[in-house]
Amino acid sequence: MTFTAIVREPIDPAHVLTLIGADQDGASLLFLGVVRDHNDGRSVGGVRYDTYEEMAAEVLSEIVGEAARSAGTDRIAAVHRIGELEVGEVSVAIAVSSPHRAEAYDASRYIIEEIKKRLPVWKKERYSDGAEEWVEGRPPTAPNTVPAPPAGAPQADAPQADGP
Amino acid sequence: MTFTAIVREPIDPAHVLTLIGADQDGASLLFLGVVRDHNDGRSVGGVRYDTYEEMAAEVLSEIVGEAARSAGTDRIAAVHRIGELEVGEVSVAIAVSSPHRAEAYDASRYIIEEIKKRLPVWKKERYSDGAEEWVEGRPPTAPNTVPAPPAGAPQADAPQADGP
Amino acid sequence: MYGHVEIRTLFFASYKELLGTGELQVDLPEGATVSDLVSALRSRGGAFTALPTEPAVAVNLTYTDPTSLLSDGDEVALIPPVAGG
Amino acid sequence: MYGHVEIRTLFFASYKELLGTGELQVDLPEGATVSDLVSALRSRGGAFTALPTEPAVAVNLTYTDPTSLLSDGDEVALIPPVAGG
Repeated sequence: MTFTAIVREPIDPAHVLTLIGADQDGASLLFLGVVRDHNDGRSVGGVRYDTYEEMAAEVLSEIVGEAARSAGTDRIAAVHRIGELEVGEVSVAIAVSSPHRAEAYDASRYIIEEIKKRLPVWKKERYSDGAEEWVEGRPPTAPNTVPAPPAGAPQADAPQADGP
Repeated sequence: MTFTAIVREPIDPAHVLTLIGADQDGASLLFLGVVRDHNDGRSVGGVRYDTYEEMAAEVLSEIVGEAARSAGTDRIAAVHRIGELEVGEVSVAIAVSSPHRAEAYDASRYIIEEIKKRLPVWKKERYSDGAEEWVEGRPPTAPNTVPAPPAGAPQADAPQADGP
Repeated sequence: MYGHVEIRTLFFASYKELLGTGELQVDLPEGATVSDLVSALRSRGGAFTALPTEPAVAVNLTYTDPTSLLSDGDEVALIPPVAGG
Repeated sequence: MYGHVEIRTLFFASYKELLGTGELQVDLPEGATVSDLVSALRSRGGAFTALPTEPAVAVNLTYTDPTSLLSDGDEVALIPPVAGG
């Protein structure tokens, strides 16, 4: 069973790992997006994530479902935190386990790339000089242009240069 | 500082995660290799890993050093367990953090692939019918045919700090 | 209500800050599209004119085309460029 | 010892089981290569003939070519196909 959640409390990576794994799985992969202390050359003190929560829950669940079908594993958990976060805190955790490692890497990467394309979440950075600014995001991918998830074969998505 | 170790005790994934991460890092990735309950259609009850320990320590450190230089991060920890392992136990843990996620994924994948090519570790599977067999491995890659680590990323100063 | 649709319109993040509100009820003639809703909003003047002419839009939690017809009671969200992860 | 090199030879995993030992001291003439060591081992007969003619070899912890010269006191390991991870 896949697990997805939009949460306000801190994410415990060890707990997210407990949501996956099965006796047939030889590989587990945990991705953590973390608030870093800089962006575009500015010193970041913290961030605030806003969301359209009902929709984000739906979209996250869709993304994970696509990855699960493509990778052939339903041992996937994805959690995105919203609210105020300090540097070093986890904003997103994605855990995948599968019999072989290639599928775990592919599914993990697919999920984080799609989150950055489609999840209705916005980030406001707080800089060390006290200023705050919405991070320039990307126009979300409309449904009719959402690329199909990689069919069967390992997916090679272009690495994105933005964000974690 | 990178960290590498060949260990006999159980690996604690949460502890391995604490060995990486820095304020400039926006992405952390933890790979776990886990003993699975089947291989080549046979039901596996457990495995025993043997190693040439002094050499494995050297080779693991080399592999991690290559990944560090290529990915431009020295926040990497890699631990391989040897001895008797049950199904579900972690045989290898690889943790990488970096400012952006692409480098963490690349370094993580590089390290596990190279471990499977070169680390002097051998696995004997114990099947549910009581039989035991060495897993057919691959001829290790000789040094003059070791492929260069993926080029492109900035070179990092990656001091080695190999653990016990 | 015949001949009209009432749309619950939601604004988030920079759009919400721009407009000073996160939600508006908007009345439109029956047959109105997503695009018509955006035009109606922009024609209010003031900060509303700073909305994009073709923002990303979700109708009832799903990204939707500007040409989509709206139905009475739809929840329509204008979605600024996203920055999750 | 002039004219001879003494090699500490290590066996692991399936090789160790095959030979019934994990370590042998092997005396070879000066100028002997990795390949000569393997030939000397295989010429012992019995289980030793089951060793590959060109196994992977590490000299002093580093994978090494069959043509490499051996020095007195070298530690040479015959490395079966690896299966870590």
